[in-house]
Formats: sequence, C-alpha cells, structure tokens
Amino acid sequence: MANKLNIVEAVNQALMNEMEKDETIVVYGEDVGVEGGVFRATVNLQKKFGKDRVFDTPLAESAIVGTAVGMAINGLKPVVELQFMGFSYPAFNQIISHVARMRNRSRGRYTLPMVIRAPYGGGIRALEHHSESTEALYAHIPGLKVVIPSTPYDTKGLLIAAIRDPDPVIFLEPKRIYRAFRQEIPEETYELPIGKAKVVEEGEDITVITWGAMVRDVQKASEMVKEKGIYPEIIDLRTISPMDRETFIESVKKTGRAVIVHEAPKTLGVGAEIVAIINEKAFLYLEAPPTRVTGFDTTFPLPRGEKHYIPSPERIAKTIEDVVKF
Amino acid sequence: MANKLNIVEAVNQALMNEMEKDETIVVYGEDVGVEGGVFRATVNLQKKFGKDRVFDTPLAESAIVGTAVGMAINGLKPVVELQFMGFSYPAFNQIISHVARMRNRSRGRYTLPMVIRAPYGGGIRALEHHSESTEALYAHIPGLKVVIPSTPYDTKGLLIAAIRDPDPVIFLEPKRIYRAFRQEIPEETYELPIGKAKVVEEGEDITVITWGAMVRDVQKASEMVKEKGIYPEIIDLRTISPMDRETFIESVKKTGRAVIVHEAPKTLGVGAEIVAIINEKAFLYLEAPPTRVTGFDTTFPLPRGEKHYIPSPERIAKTIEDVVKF
Amino acid sequence: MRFEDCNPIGDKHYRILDFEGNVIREEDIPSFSDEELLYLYWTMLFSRTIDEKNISYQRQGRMLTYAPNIGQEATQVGSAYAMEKNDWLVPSYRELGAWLIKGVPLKNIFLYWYGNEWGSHMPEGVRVLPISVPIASQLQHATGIGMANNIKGEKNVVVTYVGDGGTSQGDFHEALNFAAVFKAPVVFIIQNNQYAISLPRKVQTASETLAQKAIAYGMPGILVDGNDIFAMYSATKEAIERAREGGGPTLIEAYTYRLGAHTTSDDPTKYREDEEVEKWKEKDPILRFKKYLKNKGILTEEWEENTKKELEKEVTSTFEEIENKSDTLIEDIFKYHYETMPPHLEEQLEDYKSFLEGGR
Amino acid sequence: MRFEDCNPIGDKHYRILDFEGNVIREEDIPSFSDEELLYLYWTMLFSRTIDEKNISYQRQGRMLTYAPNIGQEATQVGSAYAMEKNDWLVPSYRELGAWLIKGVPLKNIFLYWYGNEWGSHMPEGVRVLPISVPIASQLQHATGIGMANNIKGEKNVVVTYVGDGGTSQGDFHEALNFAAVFKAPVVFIIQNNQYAISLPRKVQTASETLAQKAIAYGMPGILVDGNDIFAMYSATKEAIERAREGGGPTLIEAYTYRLGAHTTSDDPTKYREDEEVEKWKEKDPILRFKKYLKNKGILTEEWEENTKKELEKEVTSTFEEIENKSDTLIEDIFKYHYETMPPHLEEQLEDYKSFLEGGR
Ligand SMILES: Cc1ncc(C[n+]2csc(CCOP(=O)(O)OP(=O)(O)O)c2C)c(N)n1
Ligand SMILES: Cc1ncc(C[n+]2csc(CCOP(=O)(O)OP(=O)(O)O)c2C)c(N)n1
Ligand SMILES: [Mg+2]
Ligand SMILES: [Mg+2]
Repeated sequence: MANKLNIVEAVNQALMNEMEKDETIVVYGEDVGVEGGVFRATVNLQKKFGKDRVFDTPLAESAIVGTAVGMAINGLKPVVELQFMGFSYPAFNQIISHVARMRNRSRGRYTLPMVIRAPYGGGIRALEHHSESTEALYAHIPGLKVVIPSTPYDTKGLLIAAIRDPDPVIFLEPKRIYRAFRQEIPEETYELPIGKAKVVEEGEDITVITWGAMVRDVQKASEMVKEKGIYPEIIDLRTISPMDRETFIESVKKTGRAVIVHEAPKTLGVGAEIVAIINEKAFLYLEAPPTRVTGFDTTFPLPRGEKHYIPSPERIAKTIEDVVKF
Repeated sequence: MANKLNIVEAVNQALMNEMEKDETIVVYGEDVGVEGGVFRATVNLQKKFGKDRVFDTPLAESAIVGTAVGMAINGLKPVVELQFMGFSYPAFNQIISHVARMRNRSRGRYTLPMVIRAPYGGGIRALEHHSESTEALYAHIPGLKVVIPSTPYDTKGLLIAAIRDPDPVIFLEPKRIYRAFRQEIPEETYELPIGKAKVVEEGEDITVITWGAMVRDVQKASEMVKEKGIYPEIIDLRTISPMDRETFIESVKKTGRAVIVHEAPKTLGVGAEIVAIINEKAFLYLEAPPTRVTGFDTTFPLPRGEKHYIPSPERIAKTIEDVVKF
Repeated sequence: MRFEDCNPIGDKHYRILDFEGNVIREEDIPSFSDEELLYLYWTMLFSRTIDEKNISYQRQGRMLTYAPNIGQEATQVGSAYAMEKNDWLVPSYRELGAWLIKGVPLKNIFLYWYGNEWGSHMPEGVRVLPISVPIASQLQHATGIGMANNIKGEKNVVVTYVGDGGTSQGDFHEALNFAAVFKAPVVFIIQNNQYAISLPRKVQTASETLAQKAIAYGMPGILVDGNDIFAMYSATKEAIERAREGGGPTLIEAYTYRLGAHTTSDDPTKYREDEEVEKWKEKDPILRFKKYLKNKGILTEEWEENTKKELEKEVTSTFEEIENKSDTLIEDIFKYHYETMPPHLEEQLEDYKSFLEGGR
Repeated sequence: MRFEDCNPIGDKHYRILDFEGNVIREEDIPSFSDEELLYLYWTMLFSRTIDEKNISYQRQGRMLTYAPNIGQEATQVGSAYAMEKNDWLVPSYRELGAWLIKGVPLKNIFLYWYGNEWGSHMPEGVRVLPISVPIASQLQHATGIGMANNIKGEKNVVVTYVGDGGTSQGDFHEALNFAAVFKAPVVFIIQNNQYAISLPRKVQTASETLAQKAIAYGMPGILVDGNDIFAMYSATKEAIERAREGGGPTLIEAYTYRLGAHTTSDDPTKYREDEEVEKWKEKDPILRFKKYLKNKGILTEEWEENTKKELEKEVTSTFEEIENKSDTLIEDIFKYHYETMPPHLEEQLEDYKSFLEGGR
C-alpha cells in the first residue's frame, strides 16, 4: 500500500507504530504534545495516545533527559525530544554523567532503554545555535549510541531499532532534508540494525564516507566526478557510534582511497576518527591520504554566511578528484 | 634564587604573580577562597588579595562560568576553578554557547579574556567522575583554547600566558602529577607561548606525541625502548587547541613513524585528530601507520580497576616497538 | 513602597493605570515631561512598526524567521526607560522596545534578523549584550556583570530579561541565587507573556506567580501589570535604585501577553483560542497608554498619523539599506574566533578562497 | 498539620523531641513498638560504627576516600523509616543511614567505597539507586521515577536527598519544578548539614531557610530539626502519604550538622571553629534519642554495650571479606557499557588481554 513519506513523517510513523505495540513508550519534550513539535515530528501522537504518554514539559533540557533516566529505571521507555541539537548542552551533564554510565555504574543492575531525539545540522537559514552538528561530542562518550539516518526508509527502521535498543540512543535527525524528498516505505513496523553502515553506491576508485544530509550532496558530487570517469563508492555510516568499521575498511581496501564528508567542524569531527581507523586497519592499502571535507573550524555562520560552511557538492567533487589524482 | 615548586604550587605562584600585576584578575570557584581549593591551588590568595578578588561561590558550575562571561565583558579577567574536570559538564552550555562564541557573535565587540582551570585525569584512586580526561570535547569547539601543562615550569609559564591571553582558555591541570616532582623555576613572572609544542626528547626512530601526566610515562617507555636501540622523539603537545601541527609534522617527516599517547578514550580522543593531520601533512613520509595508545572506550573505572585503564609505560613501549617493527 | 504593598504571593498586580488608561495610583505616577511621555509613546509605535514590517518582509520572503514583540511594548519600553546610559542591558531575544530605548541602531536590529553577525556589533557606548538564544543563559552574564560592578566599585546596574518559559531553566535558578548571595546590582525582569512557544504559563510551573520565586533567593519580588508602562517604569526604577545603592537584586514579573506568533515560523492557532487573543487585544499596552495621553491632552490623532508615516518610512529605508547587501564576507567567518587567527584557520580560509577562485 | 504549623518562612523548626530527649509535641509522636524503637537506635549505631571503622581503615591506608555521615543519622534513619519496601530511594552520597534502613547490604557499601563498581549492584528488590556524585543531578532521576509511577498508575513514592550545597545547582531547580508540575510523588529532603565542603550554608544562598525554596515551585515545604529522629520520621511520613495519595511533591529541609570532615581527604579545621563543632556535638542525634529511650526505660547500657560490640564485629568481618579480594576483573571494565559488547570494545579487551599475556 502506498506510504510515501518524508523523513519527518517517517519519524512520526515510527513513533506511532511502536507506541501502539509497546505501552511502556512515552514521548515528551518541549512543544511535542499539543503542538506536535516545532517540526511536527510528534504530531497527532498526543491525540492518539493521550496526555499520559505524550506530553509537553517545562523548558528545561537537563530535566527532560534527567527525568528520562528515572523513567527508564522505573520500567518505561522514554523517547524524548530536544528541540534542536544546539539545545542539548544544558542536558550534557545528565547525558555524559548518567545516561552513558548507569549500566556500567551499576554493573547492569539499572539499564536505560531510552532515546534522545534531536534535529541537527545546518542549511535551514536559522538563528544561532540552530545549525549544530556536534555528533562527535556524543560519539566520544563511552556508553552512548549515536544514530543519524539519511532517508525516510532508514529513519523509520533506525528509530524503531533505537526505541527497541536496550541501551540509550542519541538519534539525530538531519533537519535540512526533513522534507526534501519522499520514499515509499512499509507502513508496518520494521527495524534496521544499529551499528551497520550502508553502501549507497558501489564504485571502484575511491571510498566516500558520510552521513545525514551530506549523503545527498555526496551523491551529487559523485555524479559530477563520474562524468570525469571517477567511480566513487559511497558509504552512509548511519550509526556514528559504535561505528561499522568493517564496511568502510573493506571498501577502502578495495579502492585504496578515502574521502570523509561531514558538516561538523574539521578538528576532532567524526572524520578524524575514521581517518585514524583507516590508518590502523588498512594502512598498506592506501594510495593517497584519507582526506576530510568538512565544515570549517568556526562557529556555524548566521544565514548570510552559511552557504560557505556546509561542504558543497562542488567542493566534495574537487576533493574526490584531488585524492584520486594524488 | 631557589624556587623549587611542584605543579600545584606553580599554579599558585602564577596566580600570585599575575594578580599582583593586574588588578583586574579575579579568582573564584567552589572552595577556592577560605580553604584555598581542594587541591590547595589557590591557597593564600584570599589572604593576600582580599575577598573581593578571591572568593568562594555557591555550588553551581554553570553560574561560575556564566558569571565569568559577564565579568570579562565588564572589564575583569576571571580565572575560575572547576573543582574537577568531571564537573565541568553542568557548565557545558555556557562554555560551548557563550564562552566560545562571544567574540565571533559580536564581531569582536565583546571579548572574553578568561581562564577556566580544572584538574583533570585519572590515577589518583578517586571516586567516579574524578578521573576525566575529556579535553577532546573542548578541542572540538571553535573559539576555545585548551592548554595542558606537564611540568611545574610549563605550568607557570602557560598559566600566565593563559591569563594574559585575550581569548578564553581552558587550562587543564594533570592532577596525577600535581605533587609528583619539583622543578627550579623563576620566581618572577614569565610566559610560555600558547600554541607551541615542546620537543622533550630528540630522537630519530619514531615520534611520540603526548601531553599532561602521560609525558612522564612516555619518558619511562622511552628508557625501555632505548635499551633495545630505539630512539624516540618525544613531543609534549602542551596546547591541545589550537594545535602546534608544525612541530609534530616536522618530527614525523624525520622519523616516518608516530605514536600518540593519551589517557582519554580512544574513539575521537585527540589522538584521532593528530593521526588525521599526520595523514594530511606527512602521508608520503609514513613508514608505518600512526598508532594510538590510549584509555579504553569505557568509562574510567573505579580505583580497583584503574591500573588497567591508563596506558602504562610497558604498554606504550610495546606499541613503540610494534610500530618501529611494522 | 511598591514592593511592600505587593507581596509576590497572591495574584495582586502592581498597577498605576487601569485598563482604560485612568490613573489608579496617583502617588506612583512618574514625573515625566510631555516630551518624555511622547517619546515613550513614539518608541512603542516604533517598536510596533518594526515588528509589523518585519513580519510582512518575512511573508514576502525578504526576511528570515523573526520573533515579534507585539503586545509587550510597555513591559520593555517602561522598564528600559528606568535605566541610565551606563547601565547594562542583557537581553534575551524579544526585547525590541528595550533595545530602542537603549540606543541599539535599527540597522543592527535588521542586520541581526537578516542573518548577519554584524547586527550584534553594538556601537561603542551602547551597553547592550547580543541576543542570547539559549534560554535563560543570559541571566548568568547579567549576574556576572553586576558582580564585576561590585568588585570594581562601579555604580552601574544591570537589567536583564527572560521569558516565563525561561524561569524553568537551571540557569535562571543559579543566576538569581548568585546575584542574591553576592548582592549583585541586577534587575531580573520576567516577561511573562503567558506562553513558551506552545506551552501555557500554568503548565510551566506550579507556583501561583512567577514573582514569588524571588522568595527562594531571599530577594524582593513583585508582580507588575506589564501592559502598564508606568507601573513597569516605576517598579523597575525602584529596583534599579535599590541595586545602585547596594541593596542587591530584584525579581520583577511583568504580566503581559504575546499578541503575535512566537516567531514567524509559528502558528499559534494550534495551541490557543482566538477568543483569548481578542481579550488581550483589548489590553494592548499601546492603546492603554494612548488613552492616558489623549485624556491628558498630550496626544493628537494628527501627531500619531504623521509619526506612524515617518516611522514606516524610516523602517522601510533602513531595511532596504541592508537588504541584499549584507552577505557575510568569507574572511569574517574566520576572523573573529580569536584575536589572532591560528594557522589552521588561516589555512582553511586560504584553501576555501582558492577553491572558490578555482572557479567552482 | 505539621506543614500548616510550620510555614517554611522563618526560623521555626518542626521538632518533637527537645535537645534533652523530652517530648514537646506529644500529638506527633509516632506509635512505634519498643522493638521498632530499638531497631531505629540500632541502625543509628550501625551507621556510626561503619563511619568510624571506615575512617580508621582509611587512616590505615586500607580504604579510599570516604564521606562519613556522623551527626546526620537521625535525618537519614528517621526519614527512610517512613518509606515502604516498594518506595524508591534516590541517594546522593551521604545517606548511609537511609541505605541501611532500605536494606543495602553492608558488603555493597564497602565495595563501593573500596573502589569497585559491584558495590552499586543493588540486590533484587532493593529499590535504591547508586550513589550519584554530580551534585543534585540525582534529583532529576527521582522526579522521573515519580513521573513514571503516575504514568503507570503505581502507588510507590520516591524519597531523594540532596545537600545544602546541592540546592544551588540548576538541577535542583528543574527537578523540583518538574515534580510540582507533574505532581510526581517525590519527597525531596535537603540534608542541611551547614556546609558544602568549606562553604557555610549562609553563603550558599541568601534565603533565610532552604525550606522556603518550596514556594518557588508551589509545593509544601517544611523546616525540620534533622537531629530529631521522630520529627524527621513524622514529617517525611506526612509527605510520603500526601505523595502516595496524588498530592505531589514536598520539600523538607533537615537542619542538621556534619560532625566529621567532608570526606577523609578534608580538613575541616581550615574553615570552621572547633567551638562550633563542640556545640553541635551536644546535639548529637544519637545522644538525644538515647536520652529519650533511657527515659522511657527501653534502653539499657548493657544492651548498648553488647550491640556496639556485635556491630563492630560485623563491620570488621564484612570489611575483611572484601579487603584485598575486590580487584576489578578486566572483562568487567568492558562488559557493562552496552547489553552487547560492540566489536571495537571486544577488540580493545582482546588486545589488552593479549598484551598482559605477553608478559609485561
Ligand atoms: C536552551 C533552549 N532550549 C530550547 C530553545 C528553543 N526555544 C526558543 S524560544 C522557546 C520558548 C521560550 O519561551 P519564553 O521563555 O516564555 O520566552 P518567549 O519566547 O515567550 O519570549 C524555546 C523552547 C532555546 N532557544 N534554548
Ligand atoms: C557538579 C559537582 N560539582 C562539584 C562537586 C564536588 N563536590 C563534592 S561534594 C561537594 C559539596 C557538596 O555539599 P552539599 O551539597 O552541602 O552536600 P554535603 O557534602 O554537605 O553532604 C562538592 C562541591 C561535585 N561532586 N559535583
Ligand atoms: Mg513566554
Ligand atoms: Mg552540606
């Protein structure tokens, strides 16, 4: 049956599906209830599941996350929304000191099946703090999982997996492409494995590793370089932590070259870790240095400057060519 | 004149010296006034400079850092202490959203000459959250400087430089070696440049890059491998952000091999960035993959397990040998 | 005296003008000259005009997301007018009226909302901090500025604003506590406009008033009719004076209403009834002040007509001055992170420039 | 009734026993059997013994840093005894007395302070969360547990503790606000032991009492003599009952004193006068309760002697059980981060094991 959804609708459907099956799921955050979320990701949930299971909270991110810790300990599965990734920092202490640590601290006695959802990334001409991609911060912290989908199909499957996961998952949604395109996806519930990357495009000449909204830009870049006879293999990482090293290592062993593309600042962005892993696991296969195309090491600019910040397909294509020519 | 100090005393003397010269410096935080700090880093400062300039605050890290932002805007130079790095996270939002951004946000109209001091690192058989090394989190954020000394001499010179710096500096003190040894250092004020690494030991065979308390462990490892005829060049990074790339790149170009040693978890630790930079800048010189010796990707264990966590001289030596043999 | 009369517990609003613009608290009427009164009214109209123009520019696709202040003009203009030139204003993002009083140039305001950082580069002598987006975080800066005043022995005072939603944040709590402990000269003004995006005030906290939160910090608190410009002025004035004399901080709850949307991306019909909005429209602070001024014979319809036309012209021409001419220079993205640009940023800037010159 | 009598504003302490152990509020005396009374006293002695032994082990280098509770036994034992088995205890780190009442095995307690994570692996059925070191952060968990109870329609209540210092943290504010808004069944107990490490309570906040902070959240608050075990029990009991019946959260300030050091690494003579400590030693909660019990003829010196000896024996033997036998297994460092160990952790574990086997 036709079920053509965009990414934000896929989020909504994943929540709908799972909440129907599992009474312990609760959804809350700022404006998620009555209004259905500032991006409408939780629209109609409160109508359907009532105010006990879907509700608005006062404006306090540390409390949103901190109470979720308590709820998860007490048998519920909270799926909380932080309105923008840039507003996850007031909750940072709860995330790093408790969400990531409760299982280990208690040697498995208390576990936290919970999901923290947040729209992330730039390119929507937004105010300051609304364009963040700081996935690297969370990926550095042991005990968390960090997932970033890039398509409606993946969004639904990964979000369902995140909700079912026995451990806390930070689920980052690429808001730049929330409504960019639709995909026909199953109406019923399905799961995609967390921790598995996806080969989006097979190719022989170079491996391009990316995630989130950048996947589409990389695909555009790929079209450009194909015209010049360069065939990239594109890998959508999908899970930032723990990473599917095998998939990209295998690919780099085949192609001998790697480009990593992300929106976040370069220094200590996730690209750094990928370069380091490639060195560890595929050094002898390398024909050129694994190279990063990223945001600058600057604050994300306000809208009149943002077009320079996010790597453009042209910038990506140029780097791919450079690395192939190395 | 004899002035043999350990690291924590060097911190104290740097503050003494600078506060005498510069009336705009204020020092505050939890227990820094009357008590002189839980590690005694600020001892006698209140007696000397009065309660206006050196004082205790209520227990709230976000306020300690957030008020420092206001003070710096209003013409003072706050040097605040966070009691342990593991308690910097309640202040994370202030640090990432304001400390790092005020100059850029206001296009230079408001600047923040301020220092956030915190003891960091493990190995003191402490309670949970008292052994953190999350320098990578702060080094990922544009607009911050992150400095980590490893000797009393460097501590004093770098802290003075940090205080004089027109931009905010996160100054992390390796508490494991706070009192490990003394050095004769100048009694008067002196400055060491932020952003400059130091070659601690020259060598031909391999470059070992490290910082903080690990410098001494690397030196021990170096003694071990020298017995086997391997001569490492040891680089103490000293400033984590912005990094002195030149010094280690030059060294790696000479040795062709690199090992990076840090206490923090491996994934997205600062070592990842260093590997990535080496790839970018010295790829063709590499005779072996740049390799990391780090803490595990786990929470820092409570004392009965901590000896496994921090890379031992033996573990470092073993890796050096492996990389040389590669 | 205002504060003694108005215990913050209980729903008693400090008010000087009733809803019809009649004086009900003669003894507290500020002694403004007619020029001052007209200047205040003019500023309220200015603020309203900017809001309305911005909303329409936004609809036309000429402006980005914008957060209007319609309905909150008395709160902002009245309180800010109690400040001296050297006092500091630490805003959140919805304080247009206060910015105008404090001398933030309209060009800055437009530049900011147009998406250019230069909007936050305040002119020398304008002691106003940039907009602070992370809710309630600015209160810590206000306290810090006030603490610095005490340390330096300066007599400036800080006025800072936060929304009703902002009172739930940890930073609200910490900033007020620090301010009270250190007797920082700070006036904390809660613009209780009844909503935090979609969340009604009564769900934000279970306390009867927001003003009573002052009790937690041992500081004076007062609940003020935020649509009464005199009450806002007079309460803020008293708080500022106390602060200036070393009496420490004060919490003011300005009870008002956001007549418009949260921002231009928001659709308030999703979460509130038109009826409620209509009821509050009758309490429009500009109307109330107008009635007073007309009763006093200070304001004529002609003056108002002319003024509105002039304001409209000024707003239009200032906007057109920046429109399509305010793209960010590439250098500016890099230049302001540190006083001296570190090598890696220089390299990134050069690389990017040479990429662009490569013709792509 | 206790709450109505004791408005949290003003320095009025809710108290049942005076400092000499005489009943001054007959109507509120809990109806405990003699066995129960002795059990409570026994638990206070148990707590004191553990503290004293731990301090001496620490001095002998056999124990790591330890945070004693000496002087706060009535606060903890009295309040925790008002809980039912299924109620949740969400501690900070200085709640030894409450742990004992809630059935945390002594072995866990030792293991924890000895530096082994297994100490926080509570036995099934013991609804006690692990120690929370980041100040005030645990209050959010307490509120969350309470909110979950409401959602699930369960009647359990949560009792959580925080220090006087902890009241300054943002998390304190947010947790209490959420609890009040969602009517979460949570009893927040501030152990006001007059110090946060070196910072005296009066510098922590400018509010006259900590209990009055309840007003900011629209919840009941009460100031209780924390060295009076009956007052602590009775106030907590009322708060728990209200919570269980859907009446929402309560804030209790337990006014007590930390007779010992902050932790074994702390030297309190740096920041407080011996005289003050001596004055508080006279108010030792164990002494006060003992006087009451002796007056009532329930307690004999002989019983006390014997009990102390037995407790000492138990504590010693339990400590020796874990001493030098509680090193962390290497696998345990890795095993508990996720339900399933991801490949990179498996690799790190294997690498490390083979490094160790390599004989270095
Ligand atoms: C820390 C943080 N969380 C979330 C947001 C998103 N957000 C922007 S405005 C707003 C509501 C603010 O309400 P209130 O404090 O009442 O101020 P008002 O907008 O009504 O002036 C929210 C949730 C933010 N800016 N910062
Ligand atoms: C967020 C945070 N900041 C700092 C510390 C360090 N610290 C440990 S205990 C303490 C004082 C706590 O005082 P209080 O809340 O009164 O509790 P008490 O120790 O008196 O029981 C401090 C500052 C911490 N554990 N967590
Ligand atoms: Mg509001
Ligand atoms: Mg205390």
